[in-house]
Amino acid sequence: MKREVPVFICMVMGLVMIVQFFVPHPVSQAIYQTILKWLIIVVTFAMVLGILSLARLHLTKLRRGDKDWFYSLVAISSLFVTLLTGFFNFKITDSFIIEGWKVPFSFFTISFASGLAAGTPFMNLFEYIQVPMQATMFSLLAFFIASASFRTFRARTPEATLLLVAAVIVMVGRVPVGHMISSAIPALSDWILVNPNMAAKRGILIGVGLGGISMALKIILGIERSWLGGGGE
Amino acid sequence: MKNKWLLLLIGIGMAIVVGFLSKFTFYSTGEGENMVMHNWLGLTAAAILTLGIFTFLYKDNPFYKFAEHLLVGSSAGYTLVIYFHNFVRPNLIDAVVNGFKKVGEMQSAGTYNFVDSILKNGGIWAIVPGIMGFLILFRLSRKLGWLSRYSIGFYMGTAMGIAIPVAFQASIIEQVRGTILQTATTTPTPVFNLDFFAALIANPSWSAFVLAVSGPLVIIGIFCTLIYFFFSKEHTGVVGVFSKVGIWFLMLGFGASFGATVMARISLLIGRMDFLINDWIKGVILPLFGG
Amino acid sequence: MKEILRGFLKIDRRWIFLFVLLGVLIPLATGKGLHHSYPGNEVKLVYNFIENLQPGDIVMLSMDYDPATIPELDPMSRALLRHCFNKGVRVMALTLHPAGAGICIAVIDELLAEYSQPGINPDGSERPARQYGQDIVFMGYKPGTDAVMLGMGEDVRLLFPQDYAGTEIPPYHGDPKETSLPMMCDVKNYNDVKCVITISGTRMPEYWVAYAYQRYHVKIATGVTAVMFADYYPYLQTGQMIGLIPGMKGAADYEELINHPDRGMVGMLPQSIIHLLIVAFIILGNIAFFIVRREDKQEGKKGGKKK
Amino acid sequence: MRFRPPVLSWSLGVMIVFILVLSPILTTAQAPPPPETTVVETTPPTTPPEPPKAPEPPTKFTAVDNPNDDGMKALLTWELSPQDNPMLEKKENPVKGYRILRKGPEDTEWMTVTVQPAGITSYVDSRDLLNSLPYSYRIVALGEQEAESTALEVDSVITKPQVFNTGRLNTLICILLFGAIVLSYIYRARKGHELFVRRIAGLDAVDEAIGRATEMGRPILYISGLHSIEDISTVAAVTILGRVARKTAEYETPLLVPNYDALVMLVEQETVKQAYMEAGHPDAYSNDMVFYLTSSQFGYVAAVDGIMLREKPAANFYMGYYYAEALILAETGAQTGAIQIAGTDSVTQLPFFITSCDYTIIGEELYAASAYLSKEPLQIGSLKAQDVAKLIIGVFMLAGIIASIFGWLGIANLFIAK
Repeated sequence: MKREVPVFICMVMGLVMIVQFFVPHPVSQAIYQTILKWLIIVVTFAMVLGILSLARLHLTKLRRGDKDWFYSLVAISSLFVTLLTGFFNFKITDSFIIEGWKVPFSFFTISFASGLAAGTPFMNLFEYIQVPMQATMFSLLAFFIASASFRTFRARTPEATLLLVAAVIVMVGRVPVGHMISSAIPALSDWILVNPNMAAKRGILIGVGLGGISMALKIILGIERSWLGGGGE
Repeated sequence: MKNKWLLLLIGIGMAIVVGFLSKFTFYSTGEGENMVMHNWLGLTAAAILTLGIFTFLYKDNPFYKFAEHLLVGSSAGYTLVIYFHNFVRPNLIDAVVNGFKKVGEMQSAGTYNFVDSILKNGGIWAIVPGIMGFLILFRLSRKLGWLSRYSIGFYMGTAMGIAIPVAFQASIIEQVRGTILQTATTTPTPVFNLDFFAALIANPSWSAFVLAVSGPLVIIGIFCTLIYFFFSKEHTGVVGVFSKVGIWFLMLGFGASFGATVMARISLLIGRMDFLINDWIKGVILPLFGG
Repeated sequence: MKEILRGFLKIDRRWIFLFVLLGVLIPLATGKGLHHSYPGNEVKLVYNFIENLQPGDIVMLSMDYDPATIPELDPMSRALLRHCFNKGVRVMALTLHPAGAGICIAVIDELLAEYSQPGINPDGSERPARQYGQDIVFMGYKPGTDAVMLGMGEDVRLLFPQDYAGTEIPPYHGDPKETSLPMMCDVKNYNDVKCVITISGTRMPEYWVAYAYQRYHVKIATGVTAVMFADYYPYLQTGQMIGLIPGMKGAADYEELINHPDRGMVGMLPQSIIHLLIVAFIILGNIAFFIVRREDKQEGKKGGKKK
Repeated sequence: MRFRPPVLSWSLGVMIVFILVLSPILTTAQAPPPPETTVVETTPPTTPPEPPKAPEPPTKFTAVDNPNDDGMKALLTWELSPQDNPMLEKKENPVKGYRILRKGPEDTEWMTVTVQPAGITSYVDSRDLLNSLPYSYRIVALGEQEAESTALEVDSVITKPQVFNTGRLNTLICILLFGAIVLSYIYRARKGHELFVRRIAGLDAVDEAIGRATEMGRPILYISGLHSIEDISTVAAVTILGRVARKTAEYETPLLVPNYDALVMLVEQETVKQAYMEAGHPDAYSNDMVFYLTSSQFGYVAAVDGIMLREKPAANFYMGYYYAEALILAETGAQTGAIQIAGTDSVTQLPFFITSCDYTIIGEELYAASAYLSKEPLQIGSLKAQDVAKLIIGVFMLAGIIASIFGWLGIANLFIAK
């Protein structure tokens, strides 16, 4: 009841979806579309648990009052504000004017509607808080790619040498300086990018495909049950 | 010392929250047609937080911690809200409500029959994922936590069932074809193309040579890489040699894609610097101080 | 000596970070760029194609990218638009990326402002002022990638009854005087455009080739990010794309070809600096590494205390 | 190789038999059978007496139900008008295109479905067709100024949905065959045959890393990628986490598992709890070990970086699927001096793990890992099956390449994904 039923559900659904793939009939297409929607709904409910786990993590820190309690407070309050502005639509009214002096305050009405329209506080929070910070995290790669290549591109072994030679050629070949030195460098870098690179990718992909499929088969057939928790048993 | 930091950061936080709720945050440039509204507070907050993330490169510090926790909290909430509004609301709440409405109408119209009202009624079916979702919430209880496995099983099975055929097509069938034929072309040509060799013999040149050998080389690379991923045999003897060549191809490929990525990554940094210099300093700070 | 080398091998990465930061910041702050970017052939192909068009010809520009790839792809759009405006080639712009509309509007507005007055081209020829509706029309965003591409092979009006601002698209061969979008009187489908230029940070170019090229044989030129560039090389070899603009370097190349240096060229200086910086660090690192290792080996032979 | 001959030859045999059966079916799947409908040549009443510029009509116009779909689509094919020469420029070509018209059972007059450019010989009509209704189709070649040729007509085409997509037969065969191989090897493994698996470098380091963390009394950080549980690489990551958790339970080393995906968190909580129970330390487990951060790529990275800098884990594991954040994680980890073991099937990120991690488990090795660690016959068996499949694929690729050199693409055409 606790293990067999889930495994059985898993098997049935798996087989259904495999069969569905080969059936172009409208009914099967409809099933496919519906199921996809269902999956997302299940995920969303799981996400609620995730949020709770995040909140609990920081609330305990707050209660314990450990040295980073303030940042936990930040996390909790930003989470709360986002949810609030997201589920309740704060509609900003124009700020009123007294004798030509623009009062810098404004009323806002609250309604339970999607706060997703552009210019709402929710979207502002997204646009001016999340987007820039995520973009900045992303741009840290410029620094790390530099430090990584210095730290690790050492010709210790023939393999490592190949790695770093290929990297250096391509790096130089991608900037004008490469052309200044010799037009052969860009040509070579393109060639490496297109040929050996593609061969390697293809080899990996075939292997990955097989490994993944056999894993998936084992799950559907109830041989691999690690997703239930615990090992193979 | 610590408290000063806290006060400063709390100040910034309050400013941001208040700022987003008031029109005060906007100032305009230009007139009529091409008047542009700038959210100076928004841009300033963005800039400050951008700097906050950058300070992480030097070492962990309150500034970064603040930005980090702000980002984690808000982004977590954001995803939930988006998922709710885009998926749960239309596909669960609205669907179920409409489903029951439909049944009600049929009853009031006297045309009620089980098949049409339940089986053919998509809205009613939308209850199923609702139930699945609620089963997951049982994880909160110690005793009934195992109920959540039902929905996870449902999810796993479906996902795996969808994955298997797709994986076969994408990473086996297409790859095999791609190894035999140059599939990007409108009329596929063999990867091992004798015409190229003919051209090479006709008028020997470096480029012709490269063109001719590239195809066979790729094929060798693919086979050797596959042999590297062979688990039934220790990498010794012939297998060892081939898998060695396979590793060389892997390394060449990895090195190349590493090198090719550098430019894109630096472009990102340029983008951020561009934001700080042009959008913020030149766009907000200088105008604010009449610059 | 060896200690210095060891120190260099274990250098605090924050020094590298500092170098990278300065390498980007200084050129940007001073706004200085390289003078030459030595255009690659794949870019020249695109340039020559546009260069050989007649004034009044129409090209379709599909800007299929989102904010994340603006630094790399925006310069391409600008350079291409400038080239078209200089030549008097008319542009039908659109986007198939949900987040693309805002970006396109920004770029087009900026370029139109820049070309709002008659002026002299870099090559010395006179050009009139360029204006919306006359020399460029932005159709906006339309979901449904392949459907849109196929549909435009029959009639763009099927998919874009209005432009992004809601202005009615005039009928094919309609009277140019009766509409604010006279340019669209000459566009029915791919037969009326010389080529489609897609600028994308996603897999969009593949779709363009699969649908627009293979069915309607319209020429396709592509601008992609430096990461994806390699994937599209085969298309170039097989002639399914008339040209390819790879990453920021490609944008800089194009800016040089139309000799109007802009952000791409400005970006090239930091790019070159940091690429060379990294390469230099790698080479120095290896030299130091080998010296240290050799001395260690010798010590090993002598005293044998090192393992 | 220590394959028992029967299995290998058996599976190869089956494959070849399948192919023999398959090739004719597939070829028919490519080109649908010619219709029973009759091709009648008529002069449409609507068109005036032919203007001189009108080109000759196309030939052999057929219209049938489009195969392998959910119905509501008709497949129209024709052969070019004799004057239509695709080699010519658009200007010179006397044929400008082909107009296709349709008449439904209720319609009184012909409606234009589409105008296809010159040189095209087929079109799939999906414009609001209804199933199991008779439609009539007409095609005319267009010359200068839309001058129409005489029309070709096909009567009573009826579209209907199919129940099996013959274009995907090859996929089905692959699944059946591979499933058979996997099961047969698992069966052999159950029967207790010794099956050899080569060592995987990165995995031998797992225990070493855990041991080191224990000595230093620092925690272990385990990250299972940015994909949800539906991605198989995530499942592999969860399996490996099971082994790691058992070790940490034995050594009583603190374990940190921050999550990007909530569903994965739920599964991993179960896995880790189970592992601690099996190791005999159920009390040492708490749900705070496996926690959720955020489902935003770089928000997650920011938080994990923070954890690395503050908790100073002695060993970082990156298993599963990754995107651009891979290098940020690995470099920050290296900064804190942790032993780093990565395993991913994300081809684009492998270069960065290879360079900045101590050990990297490449692609399929990630899936082999769970088998390698567990040594369970079931797992090992399936690993063997993958090798057999690789052999078969290799054989087919080789055959296809040789055939293609001599210009025969039959084998390559068996591998078309539809």
